[in-house]
Amino acid sequence: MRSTNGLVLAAALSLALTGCGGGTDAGGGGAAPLTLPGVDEYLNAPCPEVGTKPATDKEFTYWSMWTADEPQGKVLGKAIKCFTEKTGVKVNVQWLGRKLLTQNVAPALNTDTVPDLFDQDISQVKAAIVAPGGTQPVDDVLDYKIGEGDKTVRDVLPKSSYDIPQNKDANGKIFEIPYELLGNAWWYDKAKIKDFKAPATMADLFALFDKAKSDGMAAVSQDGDINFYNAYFFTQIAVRYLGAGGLEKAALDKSGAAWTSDPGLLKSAELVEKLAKGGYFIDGWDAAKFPQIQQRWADGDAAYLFVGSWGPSETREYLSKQGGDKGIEYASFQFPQPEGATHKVVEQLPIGFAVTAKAKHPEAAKAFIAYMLNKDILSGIPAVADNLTPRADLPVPDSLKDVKAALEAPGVEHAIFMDALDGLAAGKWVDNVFYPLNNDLLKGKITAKQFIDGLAAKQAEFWKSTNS
Amino acid sequence: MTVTAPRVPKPTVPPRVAPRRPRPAPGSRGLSPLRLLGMAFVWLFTAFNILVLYWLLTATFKTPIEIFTKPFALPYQWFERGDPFRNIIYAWSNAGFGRAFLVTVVLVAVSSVAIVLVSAPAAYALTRLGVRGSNGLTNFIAIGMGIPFQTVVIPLFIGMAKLNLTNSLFGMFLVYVALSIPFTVFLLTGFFRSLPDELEEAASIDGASPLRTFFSIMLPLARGGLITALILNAIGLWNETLLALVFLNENANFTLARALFSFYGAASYQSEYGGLIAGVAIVVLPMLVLYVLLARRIITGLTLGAGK
Amino acid sequence: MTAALGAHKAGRRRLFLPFFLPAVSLYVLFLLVPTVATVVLGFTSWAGAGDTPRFTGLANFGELLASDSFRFSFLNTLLYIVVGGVGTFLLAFLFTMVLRDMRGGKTVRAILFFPNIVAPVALGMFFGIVLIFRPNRQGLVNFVLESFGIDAVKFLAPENVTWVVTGCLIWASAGFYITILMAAVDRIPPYLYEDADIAGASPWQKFRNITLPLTWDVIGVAGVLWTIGAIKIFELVFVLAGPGTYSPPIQSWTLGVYVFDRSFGTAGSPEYGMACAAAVVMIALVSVLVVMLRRMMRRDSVQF
Amino acid sequence: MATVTYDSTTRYYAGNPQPAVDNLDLEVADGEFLVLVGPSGCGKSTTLRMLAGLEGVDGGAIRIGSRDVTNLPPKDRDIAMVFQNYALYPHMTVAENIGFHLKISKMAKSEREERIKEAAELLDLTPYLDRKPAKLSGGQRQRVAMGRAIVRRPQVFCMDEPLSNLDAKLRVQTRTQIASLQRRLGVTTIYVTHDQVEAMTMGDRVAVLKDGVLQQCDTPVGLFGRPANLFVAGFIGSPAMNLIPSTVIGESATVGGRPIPLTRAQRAELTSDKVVVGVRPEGWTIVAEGIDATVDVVEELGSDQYLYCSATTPQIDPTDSPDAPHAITVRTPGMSPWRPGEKLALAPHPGAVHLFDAVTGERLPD
Repeated sequence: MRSTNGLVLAAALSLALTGCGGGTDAGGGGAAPLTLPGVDEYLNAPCPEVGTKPATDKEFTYWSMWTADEPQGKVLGKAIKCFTEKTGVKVNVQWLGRKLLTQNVAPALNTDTVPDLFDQDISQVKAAIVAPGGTQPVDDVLDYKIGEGDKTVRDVLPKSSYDIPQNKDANGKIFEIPYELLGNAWWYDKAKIKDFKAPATMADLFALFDKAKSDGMAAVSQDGDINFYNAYFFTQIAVRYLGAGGLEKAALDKSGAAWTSDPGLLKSAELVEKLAKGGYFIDGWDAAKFPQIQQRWADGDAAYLFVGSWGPSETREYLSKQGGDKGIEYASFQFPQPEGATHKVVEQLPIGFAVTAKAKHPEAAKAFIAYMLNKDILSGIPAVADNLTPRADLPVPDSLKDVKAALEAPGVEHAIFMDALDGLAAGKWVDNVFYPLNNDLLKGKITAKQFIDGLAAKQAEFWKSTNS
Repeated sequence: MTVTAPRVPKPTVPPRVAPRRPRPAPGSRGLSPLRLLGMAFVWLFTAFNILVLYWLLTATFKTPIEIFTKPFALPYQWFERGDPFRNIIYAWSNAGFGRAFLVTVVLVAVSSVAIVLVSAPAAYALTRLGVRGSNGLTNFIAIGMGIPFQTVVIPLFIGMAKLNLTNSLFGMFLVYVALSIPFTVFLLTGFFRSLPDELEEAASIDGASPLRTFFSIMLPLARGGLITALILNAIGLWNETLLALVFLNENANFTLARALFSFYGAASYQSEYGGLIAGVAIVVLPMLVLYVLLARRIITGLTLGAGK
Repeated sequence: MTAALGAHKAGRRRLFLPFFLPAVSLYVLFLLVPTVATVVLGFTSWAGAGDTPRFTGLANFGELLASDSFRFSFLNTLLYIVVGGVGTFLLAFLFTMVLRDMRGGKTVRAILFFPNIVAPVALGMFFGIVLIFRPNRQGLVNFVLESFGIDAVKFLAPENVTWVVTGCLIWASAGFYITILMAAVDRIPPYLYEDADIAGASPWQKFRNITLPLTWDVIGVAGVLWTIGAIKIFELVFVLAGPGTYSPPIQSWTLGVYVFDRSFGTAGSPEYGMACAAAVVMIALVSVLVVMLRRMMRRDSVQF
Repeated sequence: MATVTYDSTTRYYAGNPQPAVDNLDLEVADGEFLVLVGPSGCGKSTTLRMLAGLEGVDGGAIRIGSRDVTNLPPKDRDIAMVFQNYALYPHMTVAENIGFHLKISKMAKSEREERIKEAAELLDLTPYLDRKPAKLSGGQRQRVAMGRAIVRRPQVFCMDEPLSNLDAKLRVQTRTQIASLQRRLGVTTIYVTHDQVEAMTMGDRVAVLKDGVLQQCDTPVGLFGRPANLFVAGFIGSPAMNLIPSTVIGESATVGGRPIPLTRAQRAELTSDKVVVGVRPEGWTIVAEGIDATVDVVEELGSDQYLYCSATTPQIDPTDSPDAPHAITVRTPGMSPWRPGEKLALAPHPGAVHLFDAVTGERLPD
């Protein structure tokens, strides 16, 4: 579960710089701009109409995962201002930051002072709040109007962003309506990698890496101190063999036998082993202190970097703080389809609003959710916060175009980051079973076979002793 | 037996100058290998500490590149750009350390004073009122020192939340005061125990009421101990992170240590090493100044408490 | 006269409750009652997010025992207490041997004490930056190593980080214990050392025959202080062994990290019941260690 | 055994331009018991500690026998020291304390035990060998400290006020014990004390120090009978010598109207016409006409009686302020019928006059 938190935090914080007017020394005039145009334009634009207005509620409380002066905070601030202006409903907002679920919302659920509305990525909300029964369904919001004529929420959101198992509570009801979407990808600098051709097979991918090595660069930068960054390689490949939700199912197998029964898992592990033992990772990645290693990618020490859609803004900010004059022409590609894998999968992570079960003003809160999806409000997410939204009809920042394209490619299966493994058993499954073995695999300390056998054995042991 | 002539005429010698440094005793001059090794180690260790301090101070004024490529050089890039305090300003305003600083100063000052105000009478009562079972009660309170905060934080949080005292500086204040009591009472019982009986007896013969004796005689006598307790608690609370992390959720209420903890994440995503180190410096330096001014008292106070 | 004094005594006794009650009630209310509550909650399954604690007997403890993360937490905590303690005290002893009659000893002591006034969070961050391994742009320590022609070390690699934390812990704590022990050493009459000088005792013999036996009581107290301090280790590990924002790999966890992770620090579901169970283990561990230490250190008191 | 020689030995302390011990020349014969005495801060302890090797020597040298020990560490000097506070190790038993030095010098256990036994018998400590110092009386502790010195069989004993922590009665007792023990063992001993009675009763010779300068070193009789200067005159003897300033007119000085003649040699030594006439309390005779005095206090000791009188004649006190109250001390036989308020006239006994140069303070030749 840790992972998603980090992703969101990463994305948001990294963007803070661009939103807040960039680095103090905006000398970094590279290929990519260091500040986003259109921030002021967005913030000063007139408020759109509210589609579905609350009938009775005159106020509601919103606890936010953002802080007031980061870009997303500014976008939400504008939404709140406009909502109050158009409906007269007062919004009591608390800007609490990313850890709000376990540090604020969950504890508050023990009392009667609860927020009506809060936000976070679906994995975390599900683990921390939905599991103990803290939310109410928001299916009805799908039919709320968003203030663009008769358009409803259902009309503008792709099903893949909300109608997924990971966004359902115990009764199969949806608990969250997304307004931001994270993706992940292999990043590279177009200016540095000449004659780049997107890899179609895993062999192509390794060829790219080998070429980088022969060019005198390290192939892959990887901040090895972050467990879930290390997990991406295996989960990305494996999920293409098993399909979305396949890994989660394997992990839930009490006997652990699921790991050995599907040959795709071993094949995935073998590919990771090849990556690990091929000497592709940059020296020192296994003694990393985030974000040192991704900075080395930005510095050009390595050719490729696999992280989420926050990668460009974080590294852009780093470069601007270094006072350098060379920016990066961001481009990205997805993992190629491994041999024999049948599922074309792309990973995503929706961030959205949820309503508490004990909410006193759910009606107003739900009206606000729908209003947030209004084009003129939601466009702040790409324009101000340099991030993706689930809506397909909004402009996309240049650096994220490849990711957006991958997410919306026809016929793809959408999986949650890490196939939501990080939320299993309150987060204990990854900590105790997966991360230790996966780290060893990635460091080349164990073979693919040992990894799979280890998972099977450890998992059996784990489920035997775990109560929840 | 001869008599030494007391008046041997001494040759006139130019006025002798006392040596700047008298010779050490011959035994101590023998440098055994162990001693030599020990000395070298002590100086190395000390030098390392000084280096660390130097690094922290200079890095506060450096750009990230300088921090990593020229760790020993004096800062110059920000100075060249005419913005020498850039890191501190960043931490102070952008990362909210300014507000946190104020909050921390007030919270720590008020809490430390309150801790001493509550603990001093208790320590006095336990040591000097001659009530039976005092020793047992002192131990009963001292045991509290052994309870790690982590173990009480959950019920405490739930309880405080029910009273609407979470995410409130007043609630934080209550928690700080209460959880510091065992150590402070333990420390102060040591001080009160070491005071002479005579003054109190004299005061009672003079007809001073017990309450008056406490306020006008015992408290002033124990002033050294009270100040030590004040300072030690101030340092402890200034640096306290875990409770602040759990009890304070609103930026406006953040203490410095709490703000630093949060800022750490943000700073790493934003590659804000300069601001981060400035933040560390903002947390460390006030205590360093306090320490330099009061080192002696802190150290004597500690030893008095520990010696008992 | 005696009557007056007697009345006075009674008057003083009346002072006891008003003086003692405020402190003790805060203490009981905020520390003892929550401790008892923690013990009770340790036997329940409770997420702590609006659900109700459910009594599950020893189930939590069974899970703790079987869980790798808890095993690492427990062993690491023990390691920090024992190895860190031994290291800190050995260092402190070495320093007392040397510092006792060293010129500038007071200044050195003040400098050595300095890390103790630094917030552990700040220490962790500081070491995180100082220990960075990055060819061509090393952290301070590797920079120094390389300038002496020594290969840079991957300090922050998971297999090293526990030892790095131990080292940092010793570095940061030594000053405190040196201060306490030196104060005890300063109370030893100097003529005992002079007599040993005449006997021709080496520094080690002086330490063994004078310093150690005559500071034994203080060492005992310091040992207890160390134990109750080291059992809480949390911030330093959390910040130094991991990225600082999420929990570090379980190999480096301590009981303090475990409790935090299971309650307020997790990005998954909170499990207050498990956290409380781990907290109960912490209390048990500290009690056992302190009792053991006291028994080990027991000896006739020495007056001089 | 060995002699001890101080050869122009000088010692400074940091931050003080005045030497603590100034150019000390002193020779102690083999087997001699030499007492260093003087007011506190006079440098007597420093002198002793330099010999023990606990203090550095900033000038000159110290020799034991023919060995120059100036730069030797204490353990190589073959000395033993008895400290004022005994320096007993509180955690060791009496036997361990006595044997500590032997253990450090790696002496075989059997021999060590033999020596401990021997010393304990000598000092009547055998029943206490297993006790810790805290369970011993002051006198016993003192003897343990002695025992620890004895077992080393050193060439020199250094004793730093070893009796000052004992009560008066025990001190008298132990004083003689130490003196006789020293004679029996024949070990050269340097003994520091501030108590002149100890000095006079124990020492073969006594060295008087003041401000780091040796004033006089002589036998007790010599010190008492021919004090070399005003300081020694006032310091040795209790109650102190009466020191009366006077002016030489012609061939004599005058005290209370009575002429005190000076010899030619004495006059030759004078640096001015001012002299100080010293008369010990027992040196007065009560006469019909002399210094008129009024008895203020009568101190009855039984065997003797001291009269503290006020007189018009000024007195000086060399150990203290130059012009002490005009009091004259007179010894009379015990149980004499003097009462406070009575008047009397005093004259010095002819053979009991000590003459000093008032300017230099030095004794005038006899």
